[in-house]
Amino acid sequence: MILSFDIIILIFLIVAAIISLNVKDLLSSAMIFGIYGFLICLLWAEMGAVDVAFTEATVGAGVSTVLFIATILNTRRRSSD
Amino acid sequence: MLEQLPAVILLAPLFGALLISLFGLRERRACFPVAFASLLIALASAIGAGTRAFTGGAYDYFIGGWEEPLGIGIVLRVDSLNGLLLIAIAVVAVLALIFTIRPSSEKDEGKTAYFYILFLLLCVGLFGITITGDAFNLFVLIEVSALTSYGLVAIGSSRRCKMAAFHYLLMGTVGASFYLLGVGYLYLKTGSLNIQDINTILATNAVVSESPGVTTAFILILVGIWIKMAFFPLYGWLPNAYSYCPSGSACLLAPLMTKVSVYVMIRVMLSIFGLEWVFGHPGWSDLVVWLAVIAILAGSIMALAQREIKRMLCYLIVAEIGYMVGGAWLNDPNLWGLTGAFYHILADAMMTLCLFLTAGIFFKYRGISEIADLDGIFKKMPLTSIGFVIGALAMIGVPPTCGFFSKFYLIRGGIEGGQWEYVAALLISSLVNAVLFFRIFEIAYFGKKPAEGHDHEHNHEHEHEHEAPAQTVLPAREAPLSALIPLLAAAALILLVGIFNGQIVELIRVAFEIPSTLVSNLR
Amino acid sequence: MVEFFLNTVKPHFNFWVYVILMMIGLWSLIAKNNLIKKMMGLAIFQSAIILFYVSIGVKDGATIPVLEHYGDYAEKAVSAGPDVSATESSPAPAASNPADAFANPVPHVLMLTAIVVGVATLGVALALCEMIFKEFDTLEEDELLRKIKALHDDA
Amino acid sequence: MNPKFFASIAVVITGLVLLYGIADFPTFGDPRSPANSGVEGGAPSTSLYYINESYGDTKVPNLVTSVLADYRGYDTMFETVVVFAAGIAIFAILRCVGKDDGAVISAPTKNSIDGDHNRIIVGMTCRLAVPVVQIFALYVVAHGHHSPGGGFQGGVMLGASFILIALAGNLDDALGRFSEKSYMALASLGILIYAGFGVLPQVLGKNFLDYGVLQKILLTDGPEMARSHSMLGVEIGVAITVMSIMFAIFANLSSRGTLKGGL
Repeated sequence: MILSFDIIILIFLIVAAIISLNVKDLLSSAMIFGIYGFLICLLWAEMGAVDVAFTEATVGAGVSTVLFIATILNTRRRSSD
Repeated sequence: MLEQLPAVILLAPLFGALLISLFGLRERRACFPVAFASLLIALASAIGAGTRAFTGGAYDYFIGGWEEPLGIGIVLRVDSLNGLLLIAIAVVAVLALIFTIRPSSEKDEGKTAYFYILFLLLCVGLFGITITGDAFNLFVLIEVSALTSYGLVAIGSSRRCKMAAFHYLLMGTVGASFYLLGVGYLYLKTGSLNIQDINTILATNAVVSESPGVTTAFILILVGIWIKMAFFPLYGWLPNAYSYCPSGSACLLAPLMTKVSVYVMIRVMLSIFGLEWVFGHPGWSDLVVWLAVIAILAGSIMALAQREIKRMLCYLIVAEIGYMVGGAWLNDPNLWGLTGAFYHILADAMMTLCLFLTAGIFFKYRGISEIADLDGIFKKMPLTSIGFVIGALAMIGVPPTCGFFSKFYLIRGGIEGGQWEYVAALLISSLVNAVLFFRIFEIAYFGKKPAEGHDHEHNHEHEHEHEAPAQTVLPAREAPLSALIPLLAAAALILLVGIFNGQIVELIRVAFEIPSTLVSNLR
Repeated sequence: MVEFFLNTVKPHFNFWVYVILMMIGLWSLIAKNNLIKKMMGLAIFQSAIILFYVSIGVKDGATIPVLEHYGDYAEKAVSAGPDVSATESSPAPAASNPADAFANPVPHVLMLTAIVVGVATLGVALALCEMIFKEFDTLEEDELLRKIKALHDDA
Repeated sequence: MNPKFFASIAVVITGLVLLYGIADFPTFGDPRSPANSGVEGGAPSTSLYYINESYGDTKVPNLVTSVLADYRGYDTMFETVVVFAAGIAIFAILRCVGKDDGAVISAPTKNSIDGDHNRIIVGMTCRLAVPVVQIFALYVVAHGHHSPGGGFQGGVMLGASFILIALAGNLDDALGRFSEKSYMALASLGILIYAGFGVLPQVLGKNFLDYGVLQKILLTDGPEMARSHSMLGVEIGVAITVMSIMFAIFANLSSRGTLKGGL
């Protein structure tokens, strides 16, 4: 664990979370959510939780983003907030 | 073979679900027998496992054989408390399953197999929650039961059940997450996940048990479970979820989901934190009992305002949750209150099953969903009405039904704890129940034919099951056997649980480690 | 300000960030209007819990919990028991217990399960979103409530 | 009442409660914290047992795998059941078998990700990538004993490779390789493998999931190797279920339950 690396990723994480929740275009929001998943995967790897990082990379950054996109394309892309 | 029973209880419905998903999609008629057989096996092994705990005391079943040191593996623990609950769950599940033999409409045919798979997996989850001795495993099983119940709520074809299921999902996930977070705080403070181990550490190590981290853990777990059980300020999801879902699902979900959550709360208070720790915090008991009082009153009043039968029953559930939470939290670990709360879990499971079965029969075979349409139903469906009357009397608390005895214990607990507001709320709620049900009896027996009855009676989201636009035209026809058997069995169980309350209470008291001399006083 | 950060926040920095992420997730879960945004809030909420758990298991200077990654630790631990002092190649600063060289595996195991549960919930929720869109042609909560209320008034 | 106002109050209260609990936490990264080495004056925590003893018990160097699949294998079985239940719940919600429902939906989606001009390049790249992804996924499943990875990660990657086919070409293409019938069968087969490894020791007179006794069947040197091999079998079961359900969820979500058209 490297503390400076830790702090940088955590700050980026908060920024990514806030942006992905505030973008009105849901498709971009889902993409930023994928970035969030990738950042959090980096964080797990940095904290020594490699198995969790692996799972997060496949699930958080991969499958759940795809599921979001599939739903958004089947429903509506714009959101009111 | 006998010592394998705790695992068999879970494995039987699990294998049943897997078999249905392998073959049931093609052979639809095979679904019900497989599900029924697996639940019967579960019931038999629940009775076996329970009997062993009733006679020989609590015992452990170590998954994977990992016994030493304590906590490295996962342990199933059966004592007389969860032995009783296991049997109750299995009985309710079997009865609710019989009710679902005939699918409610043509459109649902394609989903029969999915319905039975979800049904069985829900039973797996509930059995697992009841029997497990590991705090994290409890979370996983809560999620098993939660995900299946979302599916069971949303499987109906009514337009509103999807939205109800979505809200249920949001609330349920937040509740489970709070629980998980609380377990995390506990793990950070004690380094263990095994319920017994945590209890020992909290009881022996004062530094840990007095730290703010453990207090926070308790608050988080409690709030999480309250969301899952729809305790008063957090009950918003329940009425919609249970009243818009199909009747078959409602008969399983309404009697069991909330009751099992109450059991989890009692288990957390009793086995994880220990009653001394919980009641060592002055003021908590009063706060929770006041919340419970508000829950009882609010649930009763909102039940009075409902026109639909199912919604009325849902608000009654909210009130009943208030009974149980309040009873469990009565002052200075109040043994009468705790016993009454646990006895009420069993009693309420039977009463709710009975009433939801009647509501399901009225809806499924007569197309009735509103109270005002019930006029003259007693003459047309006498056997169904007997079941309904027994369920209603139990809800009001008339001896010798189980509802009377549970209220008796709870009120006695309230008097001993000196919390009169709880006693008053219980009595008021019984009165409200009496008003509610006698109003229905009046309509159903004497028949009331108001002119305004027909304007609002047909909710068109139920259109798929509305084959009977005018109830009076229908000939006097009793519900089929598949619906009558579970209903009358549930009614009989209400009476049996009531009549044999002394024995059951004795078993409950063993778990609370109370000398049985106290029990003899009450008879 | 700086002192507060160094004394209070820095030793628990991960925990503070987990609280912040959790608040962000919970807020958007309640306050956002769009159902898909709500689901994103829920996912962030759950990942905050995972962050909390993984932070429990971190040890300073420890490596990943794979024994092979660490020379012949496995054999040594088995033969000598937990009392042997840190091996020469250990990057851990003066670890008194050789087990300190490995991160705590238990939270990792628990969180693997929690991630799986999270994605399963997400799938069910998105399926419900699609059905709600099909029934009501919108995913905004206020519009949905209005339409449901209209449905009720019609009845 | 404004929901945002209500949300802010609820969130602030929750945050304060959480921060109150944090106040006396052990320092971040402290190896002496209760979770890492046990409560002061009490027994050492279970994590120390796993680090010190699990290699002797199971001969699996990756602690996460051994704890996941053996010591806490019961959890993992229900984790798989959660995935399965989610899949069934999604079919129950979305899957429409009737014909009338299909007609409304089969209208072409206007806002697909890209136009046709990219299809050839994307399609060819994915066609090349899919076998590599699948081989790597199998490696991840099989090598979970020695390196990060295991049944769940490998299963998701296998599922993702089919999702990649569906995304690059169309859903019918992917369903042609992995039909509804086969994913339903495989999903339950996976849990059946897992539960089978649990029930087999019961038949041999031991507790559920006690792999050690399987040495009689697996013909290994001792209970340790039997545990190690059984864990591999269990991981394969998890991978099969997760692969089928992940693909099935995508197939149902992207086609709104009709399994036709897709994105």
